[in-house]
Amino acid sequence: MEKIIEIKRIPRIEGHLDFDVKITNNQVLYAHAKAVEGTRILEKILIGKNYWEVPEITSRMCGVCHAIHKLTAVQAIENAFNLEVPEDAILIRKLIAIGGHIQSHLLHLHFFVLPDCFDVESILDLININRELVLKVIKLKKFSNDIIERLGGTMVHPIVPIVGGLSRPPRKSTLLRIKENLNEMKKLAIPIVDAIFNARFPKFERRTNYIALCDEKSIPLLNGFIASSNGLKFKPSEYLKYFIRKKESYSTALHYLLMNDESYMVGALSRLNINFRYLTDQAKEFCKKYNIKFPMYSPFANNIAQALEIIHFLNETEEILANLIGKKQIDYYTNFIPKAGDGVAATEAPRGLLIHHYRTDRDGRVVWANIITPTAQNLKNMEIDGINFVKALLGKTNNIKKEVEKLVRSYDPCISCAARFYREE
Amino acid sequence: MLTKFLIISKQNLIHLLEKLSKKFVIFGPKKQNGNIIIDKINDLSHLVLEYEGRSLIPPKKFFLPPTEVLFEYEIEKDNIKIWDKLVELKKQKRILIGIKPCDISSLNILDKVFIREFHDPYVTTRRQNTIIVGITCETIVDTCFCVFTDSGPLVREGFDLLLTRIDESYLVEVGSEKGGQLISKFDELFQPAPQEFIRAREEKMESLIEKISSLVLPNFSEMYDIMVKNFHHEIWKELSNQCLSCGKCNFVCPTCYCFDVYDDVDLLLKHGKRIRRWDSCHFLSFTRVASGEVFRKERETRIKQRIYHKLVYSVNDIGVISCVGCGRCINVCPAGIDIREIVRELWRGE
Amino acid sequence: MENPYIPKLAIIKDYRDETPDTRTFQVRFKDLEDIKKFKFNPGQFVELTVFGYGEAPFSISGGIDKEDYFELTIRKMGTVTSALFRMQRGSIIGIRGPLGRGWPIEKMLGKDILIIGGGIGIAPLRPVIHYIKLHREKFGKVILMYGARTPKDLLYKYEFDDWAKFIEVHLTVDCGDETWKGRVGVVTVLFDEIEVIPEKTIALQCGPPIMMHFVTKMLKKIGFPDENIYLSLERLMKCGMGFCGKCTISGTYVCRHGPVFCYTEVRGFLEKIPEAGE
Amino acid sequence: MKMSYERNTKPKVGIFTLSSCEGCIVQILNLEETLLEILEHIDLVDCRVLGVKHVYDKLDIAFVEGCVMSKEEEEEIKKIREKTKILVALGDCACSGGKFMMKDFEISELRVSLPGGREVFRADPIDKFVKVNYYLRGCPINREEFVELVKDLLLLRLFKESPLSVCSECILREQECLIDQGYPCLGPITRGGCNAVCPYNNKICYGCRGLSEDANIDSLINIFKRRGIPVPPYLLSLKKLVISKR
Ligand SMILES: Cc1cc2nc3c(=O)[nH]c(=O)nc-3n(C[C@H](O)[C@H](O)[C@H](O)COP(=O)(O)OP(=O)(O)OC[C@H]3O[C@@H](n4cnc5c(N)ncnc54)[C@H](O)[C@@H]3O)c2cc1C
Ligand code: SF4
Ligand code: SF4
Ligand code: SF4
Repeated sequence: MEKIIEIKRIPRIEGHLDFDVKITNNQVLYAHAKAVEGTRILEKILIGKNYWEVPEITSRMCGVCHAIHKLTAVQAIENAFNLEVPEDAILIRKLIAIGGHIQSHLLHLHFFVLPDCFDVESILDLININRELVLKVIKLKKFSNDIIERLGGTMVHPIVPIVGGLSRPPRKSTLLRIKENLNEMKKLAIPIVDAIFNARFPKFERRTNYIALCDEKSIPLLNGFIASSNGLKFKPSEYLKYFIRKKESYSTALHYLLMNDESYMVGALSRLNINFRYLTDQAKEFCKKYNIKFPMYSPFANNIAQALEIIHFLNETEEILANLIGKKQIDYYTNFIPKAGDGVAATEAPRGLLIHHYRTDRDGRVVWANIITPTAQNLKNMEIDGINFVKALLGKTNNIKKEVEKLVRSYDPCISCAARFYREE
Repeated sequence: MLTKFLIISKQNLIHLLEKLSKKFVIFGPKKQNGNIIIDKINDLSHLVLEYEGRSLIPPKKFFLPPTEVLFEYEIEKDNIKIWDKLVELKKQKRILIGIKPCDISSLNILDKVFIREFHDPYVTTRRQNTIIVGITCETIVDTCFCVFTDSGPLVREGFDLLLTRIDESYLVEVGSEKGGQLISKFDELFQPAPQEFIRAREEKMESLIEKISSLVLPNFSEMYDIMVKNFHHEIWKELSNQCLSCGKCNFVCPTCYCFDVYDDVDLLLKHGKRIRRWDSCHFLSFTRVASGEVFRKERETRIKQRIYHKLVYSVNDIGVISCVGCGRCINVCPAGIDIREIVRELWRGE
Repeated sequence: MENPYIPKLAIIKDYRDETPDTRTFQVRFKDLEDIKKFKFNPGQFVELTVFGYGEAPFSISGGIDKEDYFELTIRKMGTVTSALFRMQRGSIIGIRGPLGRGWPIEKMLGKDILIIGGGIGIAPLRPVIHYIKLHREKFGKVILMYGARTPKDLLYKYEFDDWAKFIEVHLTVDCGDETWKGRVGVVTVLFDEIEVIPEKTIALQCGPPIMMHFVTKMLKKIGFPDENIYLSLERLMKCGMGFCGKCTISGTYVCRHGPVFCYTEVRGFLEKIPEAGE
Repeated sequence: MKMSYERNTKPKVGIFTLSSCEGCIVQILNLEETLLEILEHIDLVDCRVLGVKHVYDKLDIAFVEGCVMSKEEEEEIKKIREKTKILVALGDCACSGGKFMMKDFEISELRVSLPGGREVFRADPIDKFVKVNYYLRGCPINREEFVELVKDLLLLRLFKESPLSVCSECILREQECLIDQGYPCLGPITRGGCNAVCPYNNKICYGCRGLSEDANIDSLINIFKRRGIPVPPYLLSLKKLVISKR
């Protein structure tokens, strides 16, 4: 008996993804994660563009993780120009990134995943079941978006981060206002995160390579070296030596593997599997309370990791704000002259490791560009998990589709990002 | 009323404002980024009384705000309840300090527009509730030409008090009863003005007039016939190639007052507001009617609308030209369109 | 002092359909005081508010002979008018006015009158006809020339018979149908049916710009002195009081100085206005 | 007395995404409480991002984000058009194919080898294939403007795009002009409605909302030249595009 389970346009993820699993005689032959969106040839469009246009355009890769795309592009160009950016500017950028992470995690966990746990179609149905929780989520999401808007100028595709620093510094009153709301938000976050810990996820484990940024003192978002759970450790600029790209005929996204053809996972789970000990105390309390220990090996644990990060990043916001508010003046910009160069930046997007790489000519125009998004890196791992997960499910459920959807969703894939890339050989 | 002159030291002026701030909300010039803007002064140390040229947006914004709710209403099943926003306006008492003579002249012009057959009660109420403390210029910027529009560097009316810096003090001209009353309770802060102070002001004005007069221009009030004659002059076509139809010149002009009116309402169709907001005769939508027709489709006709309004239509309508020579439109126009150049060219052609 | 921006509440007393997209509304103020105060001259207009939708100007098309209400004839065009068409009898609207300057009744006394209307432009002329009916002896010969696109688009058909009792009525349509037995063609074709002594006749016209353009030309051709020609202009209008600047033509406010103008006044406009035969 | 100010019944609404970053939908989600309020007045029957998929044959309003990049998407937008009374293009992708944001006025039907075996790259605005009733411009759309549009649709008012230019909005916020400081700001020729956020944040207007009515591109190019500001290449290709459309 042969059958192909085809899932079309998986709902409640970012972008358009189909997922096929082929089963023959109770054997799972393959699983294909098929990005079906139009490929936007950003790397081609970027060629010839002025350096300052690059962050504007690359930010448009994704409407959810726009902030980190913009920041990564800015940093890559800065690296190409060998620029030192003022410390304060970096702190404010980090706050913008944190705002992006929290809103993205909430969107994923509460808008996309939680409906599964309550067996409903969407968050709109959740409103009828637990209105209070939904309102809390909305409030916290609004707060995280506010951080982006107040510091970044706009909520989606923030405009303030530019090559050299920021286009304008925040007013002190802005920082104070964010701080003012922070305490309430920390309280609000507790039941929000509890809801995820209390949710039931399928039981499924498979150990893989976990890759994330690491700086041996924090859970870095914007800077660090790249580390894997299997002991790899390298500078972002060496990425081409470690990652290989695979074109799959069924997908408009590129799929990535490690040099030894192994798949790997990036994202919140990888971040915590590698950097668990730098989690803030408040976040660690949750692990104690729910008796959870990292590293974890279930793709579904990515949801737990995201939830913990919400707490962690709120705590970090508090620290950074205190630091900034104490300053007399905010140093926000360094002057520079564009030049020919080659710059790589690796950051942590909400969904994991993100790499931007640009080469510029003398006038600061782009001559070559390459971008690797987290979802593109995860697709292969997702396929292998798919095979194993379906194997484990065979005979145990008659709604395999729904369970596979859950698996795909737990990766928090972002096809808008992944289906964007193309490079001329 | 007899003209009355006093002097007040810089320090005492701040004292005075401090005291007045208990009863009045104080608005005045302050720095924002590179610009001088007129804004609420919460901290008197931010007040910049001596500034070059004039503020970016003119003080008309305090009488005819960029957007203003005229009234609000509640739609009920078989009734409509209306709240007139005028009621709140009547309670506000304000002092507008640091207004330049050209801008004071512009307020006089706006009065002629808004107080006639019909009274615009919003503008008039704000005028009544606002005390104008003007200040004469120290220096000019290269776009100033008030001398040619008879609106500076000194004004005769339209202010309650008019300051002129003389060394470390201000010569204060009391321009109205309201102005006199305002300071009558603070006699101890003032001294009578010695004659040489008044002379010093005259000298200052003369040197300003001399500077501005170096521009070769006609008096704008005498341009009426020339303008009428040159309605089809080729200069308008040239200008229409340059103008971007961006509308900035209208928004910064202290005598441009056109506005649009619309209703805003909530989703339930319960609570609504009637709002007016500044509009610009450079926009196509300015004259677009329901059928889609636009009465001034050609850019040329829209440029003419603005310039002719200043120099011709205004004379027909209120008896005076409505350009006060502040030069704002010249400063902000990205295309560098300069009303002085236009006037000069047409005038020279005569 | 009253705030002239605030509309007075009024009720849609009744309405009747004139054509598929045009309706005549009878409007009565809610407050008795307002009813008493409201006196208008033919040719004046009001600003009508549909709460939540906005305000728009409309000529008063009837009610000169009525104690407690007046009429507006309105074509469905956009936001305000469509909202108005969705309203039922008894609904509340807002009215400001009467505003503007109407037809020159003083000057018309004792004279012959030529009334020329095109399409919905007949609306502001109807009160003149009603006025003449009430004071027939004060006028000489009165002629109405009225044109519309099709017979269906003729407004006030039900009153034509009555009008014909005290004035000459000439009708035409741009394009007829099987029921139509009258003239076909634009309004100017009717000039060959009428006899006027231009020097002692006052011509009043309102209609689309293109019509007024040709009618003015024709009037001048047959010898009408400029000061005997009157027209009602239409421009985008907001405040209706000469502040907002939207309706100005060459600096003249259509709302405050008009909407009715003597041809001598508009002739001198620097801006071209097709309505005036320029 | 009868109800005069009556709201009609809840319209059936769908929110669709073609190829895009989904930032416009995220903007809608970012309305937070206001969105909940809107949802009480509409019947949302289709929205993949939110996981809503009800059975329906007709829609009253379809919001479509994204541009058309493939034959399938072309079919999809045609199908949506057939089903809906009102079609709203959300964002620069849907309004212009993303041209104004990507500053790609010349790329169309480019031959390249793409993943998934495709060979031609294209990005088209949806009005190339179907009639669009309303446009919400910008990248991303402006939240307030979206609410205004929804309100106008629900209350049967005509939605009007902002008449202002970005430049005039900028001066209303009393900003120092960036062109005066030597930067190639597109504010003077760009349609307003964004409240000049970019110049307000000290960054030039990139023109994502498309051209303002009667935009004078030639003059802006001359202004840049006269002031010694390097003319951005995209301004020249934009000019070509406008001329070719005439
Ligand atoms: C003095 C005068 C008398 C008029 N008399 C009549 C009449 O008797 N019957 C009739 O059907 N129409 C008349 N009109 C035209 C009528 O005002 C417009 O059809 C109406 O404003 C359309 O409004 P709307 O909201 O439905 O259309 P929209 O296009 O949605 O209009 C939006 C706004 O634009 C303004 N506007 C649009 N078109 C016009 C216009 N042509 N004139 C003035 N303002 C406009 C209105 O203020 C309105 O609020 C008259 C206009 C004027 C100036
Ligand atoms: S036209 Fe120009 S110079 Fe004259 S008052 Fe207006 S802004 Fe000032
Ligand atoms: S500011 Fe200059 S470019 Fe802009 S509308 Fe006015 S005249 Fe035209
Ligand atoms: S910065 Fe840009 S938008 Fe602002 S005034 Fe200058 S040109 Fe206009």
